[in-house]
Amino acid sequence: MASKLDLDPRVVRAARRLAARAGQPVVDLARSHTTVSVERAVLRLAGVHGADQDGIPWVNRLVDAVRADVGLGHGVAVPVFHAMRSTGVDDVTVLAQKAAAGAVRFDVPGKKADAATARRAAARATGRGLKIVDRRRAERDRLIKRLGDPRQRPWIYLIVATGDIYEDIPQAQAAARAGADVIAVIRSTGQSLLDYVPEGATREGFAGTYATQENFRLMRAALDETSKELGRYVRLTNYASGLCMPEIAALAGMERLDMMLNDSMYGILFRDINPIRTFVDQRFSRQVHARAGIIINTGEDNYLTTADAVEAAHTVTVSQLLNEFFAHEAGLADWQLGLGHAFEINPEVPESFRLELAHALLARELFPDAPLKWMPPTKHMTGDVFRGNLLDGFFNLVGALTGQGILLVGMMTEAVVTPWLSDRDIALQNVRYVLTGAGNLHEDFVPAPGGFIQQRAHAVLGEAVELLEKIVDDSLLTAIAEGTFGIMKRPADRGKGLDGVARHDDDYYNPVTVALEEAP
Amino acid sequence: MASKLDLDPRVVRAARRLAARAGQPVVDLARSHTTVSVERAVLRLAGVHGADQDGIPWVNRLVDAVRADVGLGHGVAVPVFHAMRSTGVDDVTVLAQKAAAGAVRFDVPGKKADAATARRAAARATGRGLKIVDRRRAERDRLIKRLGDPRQRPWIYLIVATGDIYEDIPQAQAAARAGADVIAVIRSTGQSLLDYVPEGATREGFAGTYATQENFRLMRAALDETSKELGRYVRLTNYASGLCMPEIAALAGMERLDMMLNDSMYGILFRDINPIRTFVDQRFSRQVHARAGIIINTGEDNYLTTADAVEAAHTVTVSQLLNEFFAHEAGLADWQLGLGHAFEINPEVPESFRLELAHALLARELFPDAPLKWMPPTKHMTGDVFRGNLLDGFFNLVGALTGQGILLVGMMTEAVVTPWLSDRDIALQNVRYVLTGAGNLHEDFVPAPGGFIQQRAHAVLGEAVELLEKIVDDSLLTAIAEGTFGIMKRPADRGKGLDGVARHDDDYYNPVTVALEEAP
Amino acid sequence: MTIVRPYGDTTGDGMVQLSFTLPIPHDKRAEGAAVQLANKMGMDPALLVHAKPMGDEFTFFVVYGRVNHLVDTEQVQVVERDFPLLSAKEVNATIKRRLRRRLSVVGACIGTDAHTVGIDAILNLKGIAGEKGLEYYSELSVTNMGAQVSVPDLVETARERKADAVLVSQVVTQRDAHLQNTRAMSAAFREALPAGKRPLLIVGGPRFDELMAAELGVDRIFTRGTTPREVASYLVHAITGSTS
Amino acid sequence: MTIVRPYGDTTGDGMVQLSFTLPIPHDKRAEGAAVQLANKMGMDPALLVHAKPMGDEFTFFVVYGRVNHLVDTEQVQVVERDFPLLSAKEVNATIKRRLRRRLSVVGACIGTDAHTVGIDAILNLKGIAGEKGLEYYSELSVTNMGAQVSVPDLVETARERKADAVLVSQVVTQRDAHLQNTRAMSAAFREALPAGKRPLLIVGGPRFDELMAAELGVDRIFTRGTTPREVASYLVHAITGSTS
Ligand code: B12
Ligand code: B12
Ligand SMILES: Cc1ncc(COP(=O)(O)O)c(C=O)c1O
Ligand SMILES: Cc1ncc(COP(=O)(O)O)c(C=O)c1O
Repeated sequence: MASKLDLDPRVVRAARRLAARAGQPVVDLARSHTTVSVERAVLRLAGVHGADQDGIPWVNRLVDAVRADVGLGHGVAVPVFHAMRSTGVDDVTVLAQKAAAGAVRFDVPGKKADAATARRAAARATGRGLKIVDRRRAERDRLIKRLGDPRQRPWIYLIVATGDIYEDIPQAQAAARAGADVIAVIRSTGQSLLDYVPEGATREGFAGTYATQENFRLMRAALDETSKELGRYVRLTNYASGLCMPEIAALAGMERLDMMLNDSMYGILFRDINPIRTFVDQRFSRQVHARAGIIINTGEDNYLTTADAVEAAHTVTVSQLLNEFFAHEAGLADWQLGLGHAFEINPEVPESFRLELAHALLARELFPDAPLKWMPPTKHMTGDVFRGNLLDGFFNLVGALTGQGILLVGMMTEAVVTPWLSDRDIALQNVRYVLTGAGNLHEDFVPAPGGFIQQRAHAVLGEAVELLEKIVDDSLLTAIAEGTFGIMKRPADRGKGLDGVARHDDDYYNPVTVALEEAP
Repeated sequence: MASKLDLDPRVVRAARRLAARAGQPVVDLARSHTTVSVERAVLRLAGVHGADQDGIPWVNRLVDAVRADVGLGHGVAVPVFHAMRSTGVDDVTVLAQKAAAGAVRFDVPGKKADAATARRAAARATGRGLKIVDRRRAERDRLIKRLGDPRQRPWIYLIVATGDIYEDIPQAQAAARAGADVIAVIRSTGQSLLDYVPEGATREGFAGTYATQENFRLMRAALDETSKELGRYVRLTNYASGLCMPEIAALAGMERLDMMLNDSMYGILFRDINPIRTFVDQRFSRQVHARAGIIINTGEDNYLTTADAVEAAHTVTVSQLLNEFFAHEAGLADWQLGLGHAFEINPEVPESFRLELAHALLARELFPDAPLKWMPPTKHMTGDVFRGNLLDGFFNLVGALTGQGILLVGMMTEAVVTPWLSDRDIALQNVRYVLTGAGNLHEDFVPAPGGFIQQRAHAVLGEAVELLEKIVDDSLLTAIAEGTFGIMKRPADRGKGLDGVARHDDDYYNPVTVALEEAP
Repeated sequence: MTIVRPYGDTTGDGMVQLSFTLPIPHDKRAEGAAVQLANKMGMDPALLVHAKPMGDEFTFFVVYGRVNHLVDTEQVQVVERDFPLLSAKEVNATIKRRLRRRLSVVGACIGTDAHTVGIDAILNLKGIAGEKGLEYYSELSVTNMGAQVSVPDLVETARERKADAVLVSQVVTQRDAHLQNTRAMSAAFREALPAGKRPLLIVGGPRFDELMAAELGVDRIFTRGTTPREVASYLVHAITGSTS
Repeated sequence: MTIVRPYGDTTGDGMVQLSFTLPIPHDKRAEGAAVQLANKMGMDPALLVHAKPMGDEFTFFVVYGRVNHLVDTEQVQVVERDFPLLSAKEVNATIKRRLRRRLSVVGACIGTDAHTVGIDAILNLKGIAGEKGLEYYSELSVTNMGAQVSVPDLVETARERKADAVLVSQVVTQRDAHLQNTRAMSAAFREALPAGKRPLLIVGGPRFDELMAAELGVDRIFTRGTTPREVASYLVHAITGSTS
């Protein structure tokens, strides 16, 4: 798409440079810390699976045991694989069970050679986990080659959210048959604050279904079937977010999920998770996503549900630039960056539609190679479902006019219920109408030079640069503490999960990070 | 609005020239014939009012009596006013009553002087009628000056259709308060084929309310009240169409209606009224509208309910050019030409929205000074009211993007019922959203040079010119007989109301036509 | 499945959406009144999700909720197609064989109704949905009288054309216009012609209830989405008494 | 007016619009089933105007029709505001006069609910709809615990802060999460504190039924469109027992 905004490339470059400077201290923090969830992710890749009879996964029991004995600062890999050798257990899950029973004591080997042996064993084990991830990625490539990608852009992204994986599956299949290219299974409200990943197939979520390895597997298998039936690869999305972000990323890689909600700040702002915890988990999970060929979806859209979409438009841009910087640093390529933004301007505001166009185009032109995730109206949706379907139509039109990559389909019942089967059908019909009738209208959409849309986009970019300068001066953690994003104030020393963070000791070893960082 | 289609002005001029050549024979026909309804209109302006106890208006009884005695070819004015003098009756309505009782014999005065006296008396009487029309027009101008016109273009045009004037009134007032600039009272299904105008306030219409002088008066008075309340002059529309077109035009002028549905071919095509009858009635009614300062609305939109909106797009253009020619000939100014067209392309057709834009822009640029009446989707509306509201939104958007003058508001229940109160409310909310949010988007809508939209518009104009050439060769009456418009075949010697047509005798005299044609 | 409930997003949840206007100003009591109506309709819980004043005297409501009624699909009465669907060839062949003459059909929009698109779709060559209309069938003789035909004219023409079947379309339904006109039409035929001589009476239109044929005094009713082939097949079945 | 009917376009016409899905494939029987449901809801005639298959196993319907129920506005039960609406000044003055100390308010979203916009609108300075939130009132001492607060933490904080009132928000309603959480909360307060010492319990959220306060064990329920001033006025009324 040719440039429609006439952005000044120098300003764009300046913005990127500032984002890098603002983000670097956080990257340094992430590189020098680990968390319980990072370590559990390592163990999951190393082959620990299953849970005790209370449903607490063995990875949790094992990490807790290691931590109790030697702390987290060395990483769990060496203590665990050293213990494997010293106890003669050759299955890590069995070791975890023994450890949970108090039958194993962990330590950091004093001898260099022992440490090296443990490291090698750990790397071999996690290497097998990463192999699974690689195989899944190759499998996806093969399936896409065989079955094909969606015929159109944007990809049509639909949510299922019954709370019951066995209701979700037929609904997801129905949605795919009706035209969805991407299915997202929304998570139960409570899950992001659980410091463990539930096990098995689940039927009791609230307003969403638990993210579990088994649910991932069941849904992916069902969609593989439907993909074959439809001759089009249907992608599956879930959430690598909350206290278990790294582990869920690992499970997603091993079960061939295709996209993951994964934002650098969402957990901080909207789940009150500690900022340091989030940034550390964040970096690891993105490294895994990079390896797995997973497209991430960031969460800037959420800011506009708490802040005003016009006033706070530039905070979205700033966050997108930061998310891009963190993503690149973690090894993600541009095609994997489903940066978020949303159609959330109050529809009563004069020129609301043109403002939406300006904001959406700005994102499009700042990140020309990223797919971009375009989110529908939610905040200004009401119980008036007739009006709701109308707004969704204009949202779809902005998506088509500005070349968004991933269109999250809006539901007329947004303010009422989690989507009904018929809501999705009506919503897809809406998308189809807009794409069929006006899918190429972007050819005739030429913002007047120096006109309302261009001016607005330039103004937002200008405000974004100013805000970035301030963040560079004060630090990102301060900005977050002060409520810069989504008007949520989140100080760095507060929030959930801080006690699961540990500074690296000098001998910190994480075979997964090593492998991911050495890969091309 | 600057030109967006880059139409060739030579082609446009050629099209207009052809339309004039195609229309002239029909004008000649109209100038050399009269009809029962034209004559009744003359008598209404001359002061005949009321009806007998069967509800047959005295104008009908009087014209029938004159016709029985001397035929219509002289016009009724002279025989009637001659009889007034000879019987000594000085109230035309009383004369009509006597004539109905068989107590008056009419003849055409043999003496030149008697004829001249009768002519003068008739002209004086109809002059009083035209004065009323003039006063009403001045009144409208004053009210508009005092209260003001709608703040935005397009004007928002809403229909009421309960069948009962006393339900219509509060609904119309509610609609005006909710934002309607123009209220149209739809007529009962049967009325257009009645060869008389019903009398009094009526409550028993089917899918519409009878057009009567009293209903006009009641509704205009109610809307005057509401106009004052709102500080904005709310216009009233009805139908000068069907067998009584001339009379209804006269009544509309005397009751200060502001717009009238009035098409040169609608009655022929959709009511199977004889073509000659229609063209004669048509010309007279337009002359009255011109005098009354009434804006006419033509009916090209209807063609697209029977013919395909893509295939038959050029027939709309041809008809608009003919309607324009006939209107100018009858004395209407450009600002009075609400030429019709509609959003009726099957929404499943690829590029349907861009095609709609092309067609709507073509009308806009061909008739830059006419207000244009933009009609909503009807044919492809279904019982899916959610989809219906969406289509109406995109219809509204085309209206805003292409600068239409009068937006007939679409109803989500189009395929279900005549509009409910809530349908209108939802529909107005839809219009408001689109105009508030995207009312100025036309600044950024620039059809790609040589692209899809321009090409389509040029193609339709080209087809229109070709069709006009054929009509010039074969005659318009032949074209109508062959089903050129709306695929309805209507031969000139068939259809209702032909027996009410008469050729002018040499001494034909119509004081109203004379007055209207001599006015500036 | 014979007993089912409405489905929102979970089997058995019974969820439905409802909207309506009440002629009362918007306040808490009006919202309560809206919920009362929904409750009376069997919705419980009834969630009032939208209330909007329209002027001072009316309020529009949207309600979502669970409805307690069960639907028993076994109890559903429908007019099932009780005749085979024939091809044009079969239709023509059967008429030839059984009737040994062309079958005469007279069609019209009666009363003040001028919606001819539906009856034209059935009668005219052009047809609908890719199917040709009855004029295409060589063994059918079709007279299409067009719109706003009066009942006496229709009876007269049917008599003249020795109609085997009369096809009437009614689209306008406000104040039950379609029902009134149909009753008037069937009464006129009953009056004008003795039982054995009466043509088959068929009405069609998007808002008829197919179950009302007897009540309206006609032989068959066709509604939304009817195709010419169905009508032709029915004609053959009902007039030639043939099943193929 | 006490007895009213729904209004389509004529007084007394009783017209309503209904839509729903049935878990059956689309055919005539399904359409009949849809009409059956509408009839059971009291719609007669019920006009099926839209039926759309969604996959092989579900069909979506839109029905219009006349509903026979009457609505009696006298019978409507509503929680009317039974306290005067005060200005911020009056609120502060009354607390000062009657309580002689600041009134302590603790607010939270409990359970797994993280929708804080609603409670923040009531509590935070910023407020909503042009009205400042409770933090703006000098005589109110506000503790906003934020989202996903557990009931034990809430009880603990209420005790610590000597809360006069506890304000809880619940937005997620799937599977009646809001009702369950509210019941758990009120039970915990009943258990933890003797009757005289318990703070006033208030819940709010867009999908509550205001009539359910007693059933849920709370003192008051606020729903859609609540403003901070209403809440402040209620607090003053309920805690200081004052009417001004
Ligand atoms: C096209 C149309 C018109 C055209 C008609 C052109 C023409 N020559 O037919 C024009 C523009 C002239 C028109 C005018 C009016 N219309 Co009109 N019109 C429509 C519209 C948009 C589509 C109808 C249509 O063509 N459907 C397509 C055909 C193929 O479907 P169908 O008729 O259902 O036919 C199928 C079946 O029902 C069946 N069938 C039908 N008849 C028969 C007969 C037999 C024997 C058989 C076997 C089968 C059969 O087979 C057909 C094929 O499947 C509808 C709205 C809508 N979207 O439905 C309004 C609508 C029907 N019109 C309506 C009205 C009120 C009018 C007017 C009265 C308005 C006015 N007062 O000015 C006028 C006057 C018309 C009159 N005197 O009757 C209302 C009727 C409301 C009601 N339920 O009572 C509607 C619903 C719009 C609305 N919501 O207000 N209209
Ligand atoms: C904003 C929003 C979010 C934001 C929340 C940000 C935040 N910090 O609050 C984000 C993006 C994070 C979010 C996330 C989710 N959301 Co959400 N969200 C919404 C949305 C769009 C608007 C809600 C809102 O802010 N309304 C505005 C406020 C001012 O209104 P209010 O809450 O009704 O409050 C007023 C009154 O009710 C009252 N009130 C409310 N509380 C209280 C308390 C007291 C004491 C008093 C006196 C008064 C009072 O006063 C307020 C002012 O008038 C709605 C859809 C919609 N349009 O309604 C969905 C919605 C509420 N979310 C929903 C869901 C399912 C979720 C998720 C669970 C999805 C998922 N699985 O990921 C997540 C997780 C959230 C969680 N754990 O709870 C569903 C709930 C479905 C249901 N009925 O059960 C909704 C309806 C969307 C949908 N259709 O699916 N969401
Ligand atoms: C980036 C991101 N992560 C996660 C979530 C989901 O939140 P939860 O943590 O409740 O699963 C969202 C919600 O939309 C999101 O946008
Ligand atoms: C130009 C025109 N005249 C008249 C009518 C109304 O027709 P009727 O003659 O039934 O009143 C219409 C219908 O929309 C129309 O477009």
